[in-house]
Amino acid sequence: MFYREAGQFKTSYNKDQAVFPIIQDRWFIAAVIIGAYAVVPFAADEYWLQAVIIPFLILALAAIGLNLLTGYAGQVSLGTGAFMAVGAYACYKMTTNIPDLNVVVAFLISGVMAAAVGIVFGLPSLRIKGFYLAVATLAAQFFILWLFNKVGWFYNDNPSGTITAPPRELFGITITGPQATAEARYFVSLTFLVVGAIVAKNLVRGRIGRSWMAIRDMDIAAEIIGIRPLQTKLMAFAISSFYCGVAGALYIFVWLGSAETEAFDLLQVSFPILFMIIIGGLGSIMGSIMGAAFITLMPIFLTNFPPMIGIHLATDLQKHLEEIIFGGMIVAFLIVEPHGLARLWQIAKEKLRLWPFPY
Amino acid sequence: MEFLNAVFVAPFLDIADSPVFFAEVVIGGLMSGVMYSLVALGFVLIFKASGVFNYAQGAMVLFAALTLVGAMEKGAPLWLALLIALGVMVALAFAVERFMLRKLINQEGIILFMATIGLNFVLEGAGQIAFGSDVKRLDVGLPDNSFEVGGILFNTFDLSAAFIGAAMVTTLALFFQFTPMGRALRAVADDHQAALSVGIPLKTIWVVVWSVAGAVALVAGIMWGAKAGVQFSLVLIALKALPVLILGGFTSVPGAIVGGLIIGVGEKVAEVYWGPTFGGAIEGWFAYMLALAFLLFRPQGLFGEKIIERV
Amino acid sequence: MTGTSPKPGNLDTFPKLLAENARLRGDKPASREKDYGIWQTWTWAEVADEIRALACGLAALGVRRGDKVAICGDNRPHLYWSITAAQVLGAVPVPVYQDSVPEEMQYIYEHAEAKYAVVENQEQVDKLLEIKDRAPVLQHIIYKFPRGMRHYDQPFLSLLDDVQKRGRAFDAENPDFYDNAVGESGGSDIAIMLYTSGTTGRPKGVMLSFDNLIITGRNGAIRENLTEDEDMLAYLPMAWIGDNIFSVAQSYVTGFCVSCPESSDTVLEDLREIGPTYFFAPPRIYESLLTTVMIRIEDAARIKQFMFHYFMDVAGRVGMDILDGKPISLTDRALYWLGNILVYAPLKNVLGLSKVRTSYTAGEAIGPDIFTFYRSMGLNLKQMYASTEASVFITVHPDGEVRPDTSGTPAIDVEVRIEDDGEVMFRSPGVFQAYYKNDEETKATKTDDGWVHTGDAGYLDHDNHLHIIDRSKDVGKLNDGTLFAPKFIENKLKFFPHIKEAVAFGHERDYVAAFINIDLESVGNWAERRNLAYMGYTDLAGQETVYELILDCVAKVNRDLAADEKLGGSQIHRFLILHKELDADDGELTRTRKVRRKHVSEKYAELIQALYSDDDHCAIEAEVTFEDGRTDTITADLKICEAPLAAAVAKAAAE
Amino acid sequence: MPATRNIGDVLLDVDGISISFGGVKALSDVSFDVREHEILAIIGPNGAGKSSMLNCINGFYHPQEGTITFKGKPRHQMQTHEAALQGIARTFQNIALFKGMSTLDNIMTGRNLKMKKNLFWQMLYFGPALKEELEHRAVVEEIIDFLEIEAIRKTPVGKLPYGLQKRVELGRALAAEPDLLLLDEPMAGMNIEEKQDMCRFILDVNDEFGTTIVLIEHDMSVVMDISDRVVVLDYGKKLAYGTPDEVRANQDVIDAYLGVAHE
Repeated sequence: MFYREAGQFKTSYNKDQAVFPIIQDRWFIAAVIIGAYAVVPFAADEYWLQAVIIPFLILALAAIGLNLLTGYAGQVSLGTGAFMAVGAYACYKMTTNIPDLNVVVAFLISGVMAAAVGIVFGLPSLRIKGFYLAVATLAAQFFILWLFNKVGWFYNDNPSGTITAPPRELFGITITGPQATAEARYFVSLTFLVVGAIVAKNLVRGRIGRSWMAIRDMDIAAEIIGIRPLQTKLMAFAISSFYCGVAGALYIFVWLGSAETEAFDLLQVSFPILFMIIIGGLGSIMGSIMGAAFITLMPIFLTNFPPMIGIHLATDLQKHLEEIIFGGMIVAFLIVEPHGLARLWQIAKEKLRLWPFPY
Repeated sequence: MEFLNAVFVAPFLDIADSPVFFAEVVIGGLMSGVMYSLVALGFVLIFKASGVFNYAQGAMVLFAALTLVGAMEKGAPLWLALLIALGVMVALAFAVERFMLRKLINQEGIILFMATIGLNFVLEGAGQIAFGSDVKRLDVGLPDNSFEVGGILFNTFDLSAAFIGAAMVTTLALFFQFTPMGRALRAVADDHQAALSVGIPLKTIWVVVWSVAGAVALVAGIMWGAKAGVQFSLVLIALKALPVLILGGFTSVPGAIVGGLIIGVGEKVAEVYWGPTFGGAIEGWFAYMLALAFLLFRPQGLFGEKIIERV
Repeated sequence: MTGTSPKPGNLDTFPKLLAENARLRGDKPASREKDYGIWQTWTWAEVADEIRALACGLAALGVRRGDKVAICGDNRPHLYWSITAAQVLGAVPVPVYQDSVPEEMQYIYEHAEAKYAVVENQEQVDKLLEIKDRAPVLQHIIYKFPRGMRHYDQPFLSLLDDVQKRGRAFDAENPDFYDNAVGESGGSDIAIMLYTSGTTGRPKGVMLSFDNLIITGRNGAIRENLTEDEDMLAYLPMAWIGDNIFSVAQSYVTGFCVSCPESSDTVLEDLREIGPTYFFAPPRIYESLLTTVMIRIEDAARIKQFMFHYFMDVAGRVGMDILDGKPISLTDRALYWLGNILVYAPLKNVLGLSKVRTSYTAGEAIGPDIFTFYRSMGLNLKQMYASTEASVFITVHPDGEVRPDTSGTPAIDVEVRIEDDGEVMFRSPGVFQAYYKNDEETKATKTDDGWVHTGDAGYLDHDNHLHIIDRSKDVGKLNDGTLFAPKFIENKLKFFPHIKEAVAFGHERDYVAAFINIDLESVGNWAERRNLAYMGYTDLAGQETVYELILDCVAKVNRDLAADEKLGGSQIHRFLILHKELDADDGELTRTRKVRRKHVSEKYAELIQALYSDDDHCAIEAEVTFEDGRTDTITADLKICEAPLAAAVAKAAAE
Repeated sequence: MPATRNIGDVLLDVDGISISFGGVKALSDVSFDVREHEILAIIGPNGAGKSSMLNCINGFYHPQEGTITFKGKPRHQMQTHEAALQGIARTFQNIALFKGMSTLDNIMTGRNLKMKKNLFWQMLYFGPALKEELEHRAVVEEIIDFLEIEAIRKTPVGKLPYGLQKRVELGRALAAEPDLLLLDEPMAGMNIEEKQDMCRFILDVNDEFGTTIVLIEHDMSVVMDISDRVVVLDYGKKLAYGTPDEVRANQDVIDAYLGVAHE
């Protein structure tokens, strides 16, 4: 309905393969990004930023990472939490031992550390596939968290066993630790997400992304046309883990402030992120973000909705009801649209483009 | 040096020192291995017949056990409680087929997997709402005392559990081998069309296999519940069963059993002899590492056949 | 580049205009073509360079002043450039319809004495090779696309790119040649020769001068305020005068860019992409677009259908007035504004017509419903009256005075008068020079003082708007003396989407009778919605229910005719639905899809006889030609249907 | 038509190849050679070892006996992806396209080997990486044009009809600009018209790009018209080897194969 595509023709391949070839889409995305920077931090209060928006942004970054691995390269991983933990602990070690290190650089190096660990745990992917691999990645999840829990060196041997983000500044503004304002932390997470999403999109629409998808869709054919399976899969593990690592560092440094290994638990982190990419849409960067929004907002909605309509339940009952509804909605959603929010978005867009016609 | 000694030398010296203790550890491992096998068996049945990687198997164990305890708390005798729990599991199988599988037919494996995680949430929530979330004791009247044979300590509860597990497996094997439904189930694992030609509708097969998996879950729930109490953490034994699966293969019933035993023993032995060196609690990941290492050498699993890839 | 450009004011040929465009707007796009997935674009400077190379290459091949160069293929920039390249050399380009069969081509090549041919691809080369022995004057064939031609080793075949390469070498050796050649031609020289398909007899070669095309093109551009920023999609045959005015003359005069579609199958999609601002389409294209709109809307959800029809009603009520700038109520204006957001604008967008500032239709009468449909949703659609002999423009709707029942007022510099017998005559700067090698026809068509017989009957009304009734030679009389205008009746029939083609008979007969072709897409869709099974056209056309459907249309036409005081007596008494679609390949239609009345009445004499008898059916055997060239004979028993008449009511009302 | 082309030196030499799977001999002592620019057909009934032969040639299977010499270099143990590096491309009997990707992306993937720009530039999708991407897109568009699949450029291949999928797969193989093109039953499951189209494309590829082609077919009639030489396999053994006319006249072939075909 809002699309006016007549006259938007492409005179070069560069324009033809743009991420948003339609000008109305570009306007829309530009408006969203400008709104995210200029409106949200002033419209949202501390609670919303801290409890909803910042975790959403950080988890979305991790979801993009997992989607690169699972959605694009077809390697199912249940070890997201562990790779995030690697990033978080690496960042903690770096910032506490090298206080002068720029914290953004520390975030990035944390990602690199996670990538290295990702490569190690990606090695089995050459020989095992599908759910066997998924279960194998659980080894990473349990082993790494156990390691961080048991070996005092990782948490500087402090008696509580927790890691706490030290305050660090960027451009003179504190962005980590308890002194940092929610707005500052919001801007940091938002920027990481925006840059991360753009870079991820660039990767998946080029040579690397195509080799990932080739391996995902038909690994033998991919190999026969000259794609090296090990290299390609390890690249996917490395880049995916990099995203997770950075997200993990942000998770502690700009969101939680301090945490133990439980913060990266399978049920608390790895599964929800997997949900995000499935609900959002496998093989879609935009879908990862939409999925993250859905999964973060849904429990909050479920918690707040009954009181809103005047129903007050016992906390325990409320919690279990939420579980049932959440689980039920997941199943219902998968039945309605197994290809996720990204596909729904695409269908809606297609409808608007063809409006008022049905096809 | 000290570390290397603790890893590569000391444990073996300890084993040699006290073979009786080692045997006890192994037997203890075998016992929990039987439990793992039971849960893994549920996985295998469902995966074989419907291609669904059923993450909710753990929740089914909890749900079955909760139903049983709930019924007994309401004063039902054991046999009635068992019947009720079984009935609930069959009803659940019908519901899963009707509201989930039927609507997700022809979807990719990962989607079905996700759906079972959703189911997992529903079962957890529903079970705890219906029966409360505090730890419950489950007493099914199995004897729980010890006796000694050749210096090795045995526990009657563990033995009964092993016996029940073995009986369960034998029954299933007979069922698969000698009933038309069993044969249909085996056929469906290979080829859905072939299953249809046997004359049993896919829907029925799914209901049956989920019911059987429910029954297996009930047995597993009783065993674990009687030993450690019925509580939320039962769900987590699903995670224990996963390495058994990769070791034994997703579609192999013997694989699930042997895999379970290997994991059970390996885990116990490692915890007892190597645990202290690593700071303990290595049970959480050791099984996975063991399975992973195993897979690297035999990607098709314990009982899988070597895959010849064709193009 | 193009060297010294001719002085402004002396821009009387296309090569000179080309140089001027390259100088004024060298960096602006001049030609586009969808190829390899994107719109390949050439600027005016690049086009000038390409044409220069091509012209020099042609010269090197031996093309001389006065030679005829045939040009044949789909709309391709290179073929347009070869028109100008030939003009540079003083040679006369002769565009040929690309779907002509070899026999038709042979006649044109022989008659025009075309020594050279620039063609698109293997398909066209094959046709020329087939006729080459019979048209010995043809010396050299240049083709654009080498696909499939690797093993063609005839010495008289050249690849267009090679010709250009040769031209560049030639240009380097003779740097003055090009500019001298351009300077040698003037406005009065023959610019192009177009063969009119002609509803009767052999095609005639209409010779038009540079002045004809350039002045007419410029006058048209002035009237519509065309600028260099227009976008135009060139998709109609290059051998048709309209394309030469819209896509060539007006582009050269104003400097706008002309885009060529990827292939004839993708025109609608390419139209959507380009989104032209200046558009021409014959009525049948507007018709078929509307038909698809209606069919697609019927598949939409209820609510959307309701919304669509509601707002189309609003548009029908006030849309025309808004476009003509008349005052309307505030509510209606608000409703129209809402309708524009919900229906009109998206609809135009999907059709690719969002950006259109001016669109024309001509060639046939357009149904008033169709015409108002487009105008009411804000598309500035205008009718005009055009002919090859006039270099297109005779009359055209002026802004603010667009009326569906007229063809508009005389275009700039055009004089129109009506002869005593009702024939429309015109005189304009676009009047053709002569028919090639056919003085007799030239004399019969063009008077000594420059007036041209159109052969159409019509009249000018109080507002100086021209109404066209029919071909004047076709206007006949029934035996009782009633005026009979077959085309007028046929058009009224064809305005129904279910009727694709109609042929009416009645001259020197007792009453009017008609042949009808149903529209397979529209009636097929109608049948599908009623679960009516059918196998192909013939089967569908014979179905009883289809006859009822058509009978309804005929009855409506009769009611309509009854309201006309002159033609009220010529209502359709009997009709039949033909067993096959009239087809250009069978000689029943011209290449521009006009009915060849004489041929049809000879071919189906027995059917006509049956229409004027008491029989209620008639058997016919007919030969059909399939797409692959095979022919087959089919037998059909056609039902003849009586139509209800809406008699004297009209007369009473009129009096 | 094939006769007019100049056949060059031996490009691929297959000498005494044997391979068996779990005791079942798929190929035993098969030898033949392929010369530059020729079209060689391997025919035989189902299970004759045709696909195994192709799998050996492109390094997916490793023959237990015999040697394969490509471009004058005898081949030792090699990884599957190395065959592509050496200039061998292939299509598959059961279409092996990347189902989730568009036609364009599938063919672009065929050019992956020729793309070199590193991760850094890929992340930015800018500078050298963009330039490279656009250059290869232009080449791919030529292939799309050549195979007349413009209309399905951006359609996910999973949604295409069978015949078009085969064409896209050929496009993906061509994108690698191979010296040797292996086609595994390119015309299987097609109707007459599609078969004719495919024949035309195969001949055009051979003709315009000079690509050497080895193709497998069980439908003998199609193959005889377009190939220069034919190898007939039966139960893993070479039954006949020569020009189509020679093969047609071969008594063994008539007995073993044509006899069957004409039943």
